[in-house]
Amino acid sequence: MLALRTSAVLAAAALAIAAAPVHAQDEKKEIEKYQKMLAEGSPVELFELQGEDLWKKPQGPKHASLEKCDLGMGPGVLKGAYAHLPRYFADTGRVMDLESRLVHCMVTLQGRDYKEATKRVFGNADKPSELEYLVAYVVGKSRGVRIAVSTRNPKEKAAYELGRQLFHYRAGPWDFSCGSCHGVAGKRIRMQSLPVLDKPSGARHTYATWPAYRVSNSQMKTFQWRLNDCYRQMRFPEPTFGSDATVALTMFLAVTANGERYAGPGTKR
Amino acid sequence: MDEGRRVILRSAGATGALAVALAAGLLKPERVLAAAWDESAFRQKDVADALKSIGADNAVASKEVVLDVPEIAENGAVVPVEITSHVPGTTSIAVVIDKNPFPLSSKFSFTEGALPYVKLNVKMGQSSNIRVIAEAGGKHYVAMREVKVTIGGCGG
Amino acid sequence: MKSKNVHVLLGGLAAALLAAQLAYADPTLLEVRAVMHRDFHARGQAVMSRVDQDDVQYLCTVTHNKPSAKQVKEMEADQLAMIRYPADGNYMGDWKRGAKIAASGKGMTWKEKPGQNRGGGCYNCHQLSPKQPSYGTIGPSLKHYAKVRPGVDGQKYVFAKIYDSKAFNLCTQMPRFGTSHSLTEQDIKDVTAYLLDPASPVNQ
Amino acid sequence: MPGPMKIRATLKGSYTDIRVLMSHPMETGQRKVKGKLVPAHFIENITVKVNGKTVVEAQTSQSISRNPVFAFRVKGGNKGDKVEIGWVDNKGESNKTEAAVA
Repeated sequence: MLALRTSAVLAAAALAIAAAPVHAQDEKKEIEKYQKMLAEGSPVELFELQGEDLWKKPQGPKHASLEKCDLGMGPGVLKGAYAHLPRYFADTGRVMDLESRLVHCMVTLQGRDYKEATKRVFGNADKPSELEYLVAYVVGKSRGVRIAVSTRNPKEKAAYELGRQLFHYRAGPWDFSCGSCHGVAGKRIRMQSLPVLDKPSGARHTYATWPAYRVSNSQMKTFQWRLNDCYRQMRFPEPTFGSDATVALTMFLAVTANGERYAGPGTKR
Repeated sequence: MDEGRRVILRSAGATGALAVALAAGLLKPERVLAAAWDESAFRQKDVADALKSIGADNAVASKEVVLDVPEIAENGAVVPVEITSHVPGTTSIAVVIDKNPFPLSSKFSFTEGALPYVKLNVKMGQSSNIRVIAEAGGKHYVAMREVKVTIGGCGG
Repeated sequence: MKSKNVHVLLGGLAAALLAAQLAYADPTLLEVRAVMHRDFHARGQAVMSRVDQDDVQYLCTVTHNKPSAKQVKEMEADQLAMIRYPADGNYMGDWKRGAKIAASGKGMTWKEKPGQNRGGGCYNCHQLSPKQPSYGTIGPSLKHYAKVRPGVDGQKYVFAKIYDSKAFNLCTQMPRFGTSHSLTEQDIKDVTAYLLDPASPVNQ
Repeated sequence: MPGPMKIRATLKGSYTDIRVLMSHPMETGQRKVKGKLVPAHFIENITVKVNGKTVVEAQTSQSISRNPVFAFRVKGGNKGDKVEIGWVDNKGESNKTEAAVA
């Protein structure tokens, strides 16, 4: 044991050697270590628990819970449901993502008005939105299941194609598309590494760890929010919640991530 | 932390939450055994004073206190810290973050078979040294690492 | 912001003309825009016309940012003509103000009012001051840029590049801060100074 | 009414790994919302008990992250041991929960 009696300041100097400066390659390794330790010690499960309560809580004029909501694998089936979304639903004749499907169940099963159910789709740390809790619970039920999003149905195929076009569509005052940041391998914005999302190598891990709990603001963030905030930073007008365009872009990213074991809800910076 | 682990119930005048909670009958008596909140130590603004307030001003640098923390944190709101003390007879571990407004972050005391180990998430206002101090047999042993806090994301 | 803007409604005569003019035009791009007009909505200063591509955006999208040499030559000249140089011929402003603009990723989103929090977001994509570890790698490093672009010619080039980057590299991911009215002339002079002034941290 | 708490206690060979998740804002007292300072509101004391005996006592402060997560370890341990964890914050609010070692 280093028997060195030093005052606090000297101790700091003596120990400073231990904290060697970090070089570029170490930087990437240290940030990955930060991300790993973050995910290991995450409070995201608290959102899953509260999401389960909401899933089972009778609400709306019909005083019904969401336990019979069909997410594509049969009424109330949760295990692996998210790993197969977005998908075509015959009852609505539309390709739907998880969030638009949950709202559909609020309207049909609970008898709630669409406007009321979507009044506050994005919450905050003090008061998360209903969808943020529900999404945390539902996606958690697909953890470990391989992402398998189909494009067999013509509308699913069309959504995928539209999504790919949207991904590369450059517009707005800054001429950006999704590809501007997520199109070239090995790039980063500030310290933020940027996965290439139109190729499986980049899309798989990223898509498999969204939706996610954001430690920087202690908020559970949904995929609709993720697209919404990206378009804001691309200086575009706002995408309408649950619209075909957002579902198409989600479809493109999900299909690109097919085969990856879903690992959400994730925990991110 | 005095030797005999005798618990001093804060004097009636103290405004500590524990006293208030007790008075309000919120807490069952055995909760009283928990050491009250060491307000004077937690309110020190200077790192040397914070160390002195927990008796760790002349702590000895020791490799037997293992502090695992990433050297870079993408955000200061959550910095994961994992601490293990291999110093025999460790009874408590304290966490000090030099450049935080109040450097003393937390103190953990271990009894009845608990291992001197803790993993927690701390907030850091800026890049800073983190020190963890293990106490064993009335002596203090310290390990320190520097954590660089960056602003993640696109700053937009 | 629009240079030769493509004010075209789906199916309009102009669309047909445009489609004919760009023989390889990809009709689905007009479909994509129609979908965006349906599925997006204006919010604050982020108005719907922002989804209408101008000719540069259209060409770079349809050719996946690899237009033919002929198109590049023609359109870069158009963009160069968009640049308004300072009347007093002085390209350099206050590098301290330029540093703030370079570090700020704000501005032009629906969260800000027009002209408020004008940021260039330079650190998002570039390394600038060697002392700032949080920098991006989408664009080249601009460390010690005064050595790379010395003299008044260097100043003019940097001013122009910030004003309209597409004049020098048609499909670059770098925004056209002047042409899009994201930064004022003074802002651009200040960022130019931050890049080239010997006293600036970029050149330490 | 404080949010949920969750304990996950599992046997790991020579020790029991105890992980606890707590809902709490852990306000530092320095955060401003619309220009007004949000008052300090953070957990001060945490007590961890196994089969009724206190094994860990913690004193924490506003520098612990929001929705705190802690991991502790106890020598040995058996399936079914009762783990109880409780906290008290600077407003006198408290919460506790328990779980059996899996």
